[in-house]
Amino acid sequence: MAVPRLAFENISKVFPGVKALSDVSFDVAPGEIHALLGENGAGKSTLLRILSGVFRATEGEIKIDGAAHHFKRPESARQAGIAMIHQELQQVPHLTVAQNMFLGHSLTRFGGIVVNRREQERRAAEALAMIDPTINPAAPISTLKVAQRQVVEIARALLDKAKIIAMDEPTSSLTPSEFERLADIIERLSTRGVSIIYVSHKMDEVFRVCQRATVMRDGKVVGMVDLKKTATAEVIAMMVGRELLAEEHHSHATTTTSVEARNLNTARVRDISFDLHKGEVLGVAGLVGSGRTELLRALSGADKVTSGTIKVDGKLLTLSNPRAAIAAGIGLLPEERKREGIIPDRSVTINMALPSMNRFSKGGFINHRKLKRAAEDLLKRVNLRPFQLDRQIRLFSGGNQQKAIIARWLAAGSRILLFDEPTRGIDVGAKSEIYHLIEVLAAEGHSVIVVSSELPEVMRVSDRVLVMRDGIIVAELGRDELSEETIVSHAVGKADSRPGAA
Amino acid sequence: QELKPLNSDSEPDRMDWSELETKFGALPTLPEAFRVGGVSKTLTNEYWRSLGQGYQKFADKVGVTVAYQAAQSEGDQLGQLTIAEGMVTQGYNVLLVSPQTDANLQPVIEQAKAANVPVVNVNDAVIPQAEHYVGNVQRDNGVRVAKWFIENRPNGGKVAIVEGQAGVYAAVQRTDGFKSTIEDGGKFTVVASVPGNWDRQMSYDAATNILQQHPDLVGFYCNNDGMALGVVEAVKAVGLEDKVVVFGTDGISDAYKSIAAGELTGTVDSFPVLTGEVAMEVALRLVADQKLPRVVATPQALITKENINDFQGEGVDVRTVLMKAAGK
Amino acid sequence: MSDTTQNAAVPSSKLFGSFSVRDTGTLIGLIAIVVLFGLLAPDFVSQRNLLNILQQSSINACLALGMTLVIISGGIDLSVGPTAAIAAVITATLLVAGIPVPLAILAGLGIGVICGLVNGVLVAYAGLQPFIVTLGTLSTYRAIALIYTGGNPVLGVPQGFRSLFNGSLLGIPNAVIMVAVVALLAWMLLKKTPLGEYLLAVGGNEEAAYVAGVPIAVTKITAYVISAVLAALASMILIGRLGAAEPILGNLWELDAIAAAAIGGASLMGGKGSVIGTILGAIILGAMRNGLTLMNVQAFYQLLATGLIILVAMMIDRVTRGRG
Amino acid sequence: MSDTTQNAAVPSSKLFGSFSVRDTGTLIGLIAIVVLFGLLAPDFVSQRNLLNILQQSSINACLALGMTLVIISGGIDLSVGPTAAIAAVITATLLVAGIPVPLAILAGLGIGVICGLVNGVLVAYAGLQPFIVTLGTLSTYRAIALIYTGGNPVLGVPQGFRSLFNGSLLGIPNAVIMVAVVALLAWMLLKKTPLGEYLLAVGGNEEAAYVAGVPIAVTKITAYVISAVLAALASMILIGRLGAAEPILGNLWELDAIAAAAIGGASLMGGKGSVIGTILGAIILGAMRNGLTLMNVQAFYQLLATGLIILVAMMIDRVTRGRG
Ligand SMILES: Nc1ncnc2c1ncn2[C@@H]1O[C@H](COP(=O)(O)OP(=O)(O)OP(=O)(O)O)[C@@H](O)[C@H]1O
Ligand SMILES: Nc1ncnc2c1ncn2[C@@H]1O[C@H](COP(=O)(O)OP(=O)(O)OP(=O)(O)O)[C@@H](O)[C@H]1O
Ligand SMILES: [Mg+2]
Ligand SMILES: [Mg+2]
Repeated sequence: MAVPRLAFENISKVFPGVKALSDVSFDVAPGEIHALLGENGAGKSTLLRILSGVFRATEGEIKIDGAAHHFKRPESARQAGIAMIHQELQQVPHLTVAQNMFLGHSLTRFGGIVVNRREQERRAAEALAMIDPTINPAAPISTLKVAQRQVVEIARALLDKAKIIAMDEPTSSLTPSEFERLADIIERLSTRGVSIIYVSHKMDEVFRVCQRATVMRDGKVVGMVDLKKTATAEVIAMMVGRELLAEEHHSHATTTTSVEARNLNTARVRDISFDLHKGEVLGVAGLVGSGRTELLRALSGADKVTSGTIKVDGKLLTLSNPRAAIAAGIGLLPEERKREGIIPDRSVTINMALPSMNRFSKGGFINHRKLKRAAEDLLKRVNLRPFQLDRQIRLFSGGNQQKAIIARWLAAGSRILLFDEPTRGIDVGAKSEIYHLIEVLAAEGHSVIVVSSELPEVMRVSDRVLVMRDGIIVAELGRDELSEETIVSHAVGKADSRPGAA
Repeated sequence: QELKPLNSDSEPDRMDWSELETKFGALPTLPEAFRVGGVSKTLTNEYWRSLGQGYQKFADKVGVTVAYQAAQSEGDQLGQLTIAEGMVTQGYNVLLVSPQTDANLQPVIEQAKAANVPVVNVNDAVIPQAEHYVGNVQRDNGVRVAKWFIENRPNGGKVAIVEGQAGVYAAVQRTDGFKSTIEDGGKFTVVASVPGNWDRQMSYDAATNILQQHPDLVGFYCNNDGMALGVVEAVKAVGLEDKVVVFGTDGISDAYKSIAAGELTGTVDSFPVLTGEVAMEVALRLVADQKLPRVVATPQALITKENINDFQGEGVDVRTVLMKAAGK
Repeated sequence: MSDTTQNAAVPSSKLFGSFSVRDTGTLIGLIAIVVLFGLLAPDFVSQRNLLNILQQSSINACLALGMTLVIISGGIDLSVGPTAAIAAVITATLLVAGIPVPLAILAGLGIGVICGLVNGVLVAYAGLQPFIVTLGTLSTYRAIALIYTGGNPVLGVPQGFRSLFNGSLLGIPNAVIMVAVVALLAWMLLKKTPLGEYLLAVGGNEEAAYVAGVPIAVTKITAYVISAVLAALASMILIGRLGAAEPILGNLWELDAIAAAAIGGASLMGGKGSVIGTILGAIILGAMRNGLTLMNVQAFYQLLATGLIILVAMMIDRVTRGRG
Repeated sequence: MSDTTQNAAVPSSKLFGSFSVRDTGTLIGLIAIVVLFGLLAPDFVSQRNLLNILQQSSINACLALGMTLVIISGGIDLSVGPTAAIAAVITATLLVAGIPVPLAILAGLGIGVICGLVNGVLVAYAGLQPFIVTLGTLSTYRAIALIYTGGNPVLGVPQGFRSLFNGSLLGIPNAVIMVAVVALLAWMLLKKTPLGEYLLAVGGNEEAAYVAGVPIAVTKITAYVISAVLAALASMILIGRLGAAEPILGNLWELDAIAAAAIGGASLMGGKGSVIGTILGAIILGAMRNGLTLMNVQAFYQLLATGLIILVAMMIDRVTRGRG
């Protein structure tokens, strides 16, 4: 084989108390689209962050076109032709989209003194147009939705004309149509000789765009496969170290109504009415920006409801804040984990117990023993890894942070669970665990609403699906009516929408 | 002609307050609708409030209006400048200013000169360009206390100083006056001279530390009364009130009470009310175009338990007492 | 990348297991200062002087504990000095008027509650920035204290009150004992109660705390109220010591309190802070002042030393903790 | 909560298109104050007095501009006053020694650069908290100024220098013109240059900035250096006015500067701040002082009014901006 574009040679990375990577070696050819797979916490992001100069490797080196590099700063990696899409959004709230995209290497006029905003915005618009032409490059990034912000991150990586692009879960917030556009771009880049490392927990995407895959487990490379010649199940087995059983959907829905929403309006959703039954899993599908998140936020008390009523178990609720909703047995797993989900410097245990401190206290004091027992129990149930209950949550991989937040609502004894993109950034193994968990929770009598941009996921878990468009519910589909085509056609407004019942 | 930078303690062109009437006669009649502006350092210290009372007292006597304003806190240099500039702008006829620092009211002197408004610098920071100064001799505060020690503690011993804000003229002069006088005879040693920042709590803590290190100390000199009262408490707390004397400066009413109660040994009163009256008189004479010396020295006296009744109580008129003391 | 790579202390649930790496850093800073002054001023390490240092640090420590809670919640309280002043002059007036000591103390602490409530409500409900709110109340409260007293100190605080706050028990000054008790309570609050977790959560990530149902407003308000009540308590220790309450009392207390909390590891970005660290921080500052006085360092050089020692203490601490 | 739901103004690339909703809030606050005082004190709105207000606000505005940049970068600079003091006494000494005016000015600004560098390096490289670093240098720099001068003012600043900083051009005080120029430069820096973006980025999301290749340390250091240089410039305006330089000059300047920046919309959490807002904030504070003096309000009530006006200004602003 010719000189690889990129070679990792015996990379190890030790964090205080954790060996995140040991002896990782593999290489990527020019123009290759190489998948990097592994469970949550396997070390994928750590490896890519070493590649992009954010971390320094404890041992080993990176070779680009045969030349060894030790990047000390992100800037040096960038200059060596590496662009990276980070797993977590790396954006500055008070700058515009274009300013964020060009941050650190602005286009300037007058000898580098003045930022050429117009040129930046023009080029940003060009890059954005490839995926989502509706994003205004002059808008402050804080006014964008998560999905749009992720598009911005992708577009930023495309600006640089890099020879290696590392994509760490670039589509975690995106819908399939946006993924399709990204896939086209990736293929075009590949034909131009750009090498791409693609990290994703969405197996269909991986098989759709990638040629080879390196599979990691616990910081080590466990194998390299040719995806054109390997079955999905086989790859997954390599990742998780066991066979995953394809589970059937089981419905536990009863006819007892637990949530009754009538004519809800908020700043962003209109005239929402639906019933949720005990033991039911209600899916909510729709395009990005269709108002799904806002629906959940309204139900969880996080957003103000301007009119309409919510009844839980027949009782009328006034949800002035999340606290009231929590007291009524409603728990929200928020969409943007880092911003709305975790208290970064506190332990997983505390993050789990935060809404239910009262349950773990006696006489005004926290009963740490009881708390520890509950944490052991619940965090085991969600299969937290590493299983270190006193560790700060920010040190866990994204997927494991998500599990801790799910455990939070189990700890709070919530009966109505609102999951906004529950498996975003979660590995296949954990994903099937979460699906299983959702089913178990439903069987136990919880009512669950699952918002997801992944149609297979919606179809896998839901007993019934609501489709939203532009802030209103445009369709309600029973389990027997579910197919990707139907959902998508309602979501984009091609189907004969607005059936009488909603 | 350029004025020499003023040193209020040593300026030769000076007179004593008691000679005002004898040298310049009775107060001349004043123009109509006449406004006097007083700019104080701060009203958070009784000394400066008393000074204002003095202004008011004299003004009431002769029937002129005074506005007495102060910066919002001690150390608010620009705030005070704003106030003084405002008074020039508003057309006050004469200003009595007690600057925060030696320099912060300098522009007022210039503006006032341009507007033909006389400015009297009243105690304790000294504007170098000031044409008129009314106040006591800061150094003398320290000197008087030192003399008390020399007279009353013939065996000498260890003494300590609690200083005001670092770098402030009055603090420097008072400390220096005390230190140089007391060390002159060679019997006394100043074992500590520490910053008290005009602050009771800080002085209390400093005194505690000093006493613990030098339990055989014979006395403290403090740059103002507030600090001295803090030191008194520190002395009491370690039970040394019979051995260690404490002196303050300013003569605020609490100091009098404390002296009467036998706690504070003494204070150098600089008679703020009287100083205010004198300053007002000087200002008015200036408006009436009298040519006064550059410095008019105001009285001060060491108040102790022995003489406190001469200065305080029913029917005591401090003015008369001091006039008598000045030999008039 | 400041924080993300830094070694975080693993919280432990054992009592005083919470003496973290960070606190050790502060302790080493304190030891360094004690050793230095011990060498330079022999009296410094006498038992009597060490008690002195504790007593002199007690007021700042008391304030700094409240400040730590506020800082942890993501705020700051610049108004502690004036709050203390109002509480002091009112308590003293009541005492002088012959009101029984316990009632007067309650009234003083009640003033603290009110001042703290005002700060807290403006921060939590009006959504104003803590720095600017308490900068505003810094002036307002001071003005109230001055207007109330006409600028005069209130003298003649009765002996009963004074001996309560200024006496000693088995040779240990009451003030030190009180502050130790307050510190223990603050430590328990932070480590053992839901409110402690709420404070850390609100300061650590307010939005996430909100979504998780933490009562944001109540938590913040409580922090300001505690800070103000501790300021009131500190003022009582002071008037017990001085025998008089001045309306200008407590000038610049906020800076000392913040310095103690910061030296002790509180992050002004919120979400981080340690009771033990703060106490050590207050003692570091107290020891420094005491040592410089004992050495009879001239005022200008004391100021110089104060500044340098704060910087050096922070650097020692930074180095001991190690960083990526 | 707090910030994310707020309606952010869409910055525009037109010149002064950046007069945001937030700045409008501050402007309304200023207008309210001017109207109020205009009614209460007729002299207040005279042209002469309005110029006076500008001149009196110029020093604080100069400092507050630097402070705004530091605050945007996520820091704070408490040491501006002492920095100004060192620059003032050294410039004055040089002038008195007969050094030509431009050289002396350069030297003074150079002192600013050094002071700022020390702050910046301690924050950016030693990784210490800005509050505590500048609290330490606050004492240290003040001590240096005092020691250098022995506590005495430096008198006799020559007329050439004084008329430069204290003169006026077409009736407008030079100081006002200078600060206007500085404001324009600061505005351009923030809105038009990469450094401006870096400041916002470092303060807004340091990790994102790092990952994007923003030179974090250089950015922070630059902010502190600018702040210190502007403090030095402010001190020159002052000694131009006073004709003398004192080592205790600049006492409490930091609080006024922070207040101006905060009233103008800077967030002490970093990442947010406005040059226009800061200037308006400084004028609000100046107008308030001036108005209260014109009305001959007694000092204690002035203090009360200062506090209340700061709070009310912030609330007016909060309401005008509206919030969820
Ligand atoms: N800054 C850090 N300090 C300490 N440990 C860390 C740090 N960053 C990551 N780790 C640990 O390193 C390991 C690998 O994490 P990494 O984020 O690389 O996983 P990942 O494969 O990207 O997982 P995911 O699919 O969930 O994103 C995990 O155990 C994680 O807890
Ligand atoms: N801060 C905001 N300012 C302006 N418009 C907003 C804002 N937040 C949301 N919107 C708009 O409200 C609508 C609903 O957004 P919502 O987040 O509920 O969609 P979603 O279906 O959950 O999409 P996503 O997949 O991004 O979560 C969209 O049109 C979105 O653009
Ligand atoms: Mg990852
Ligand atoms: Mg959503």
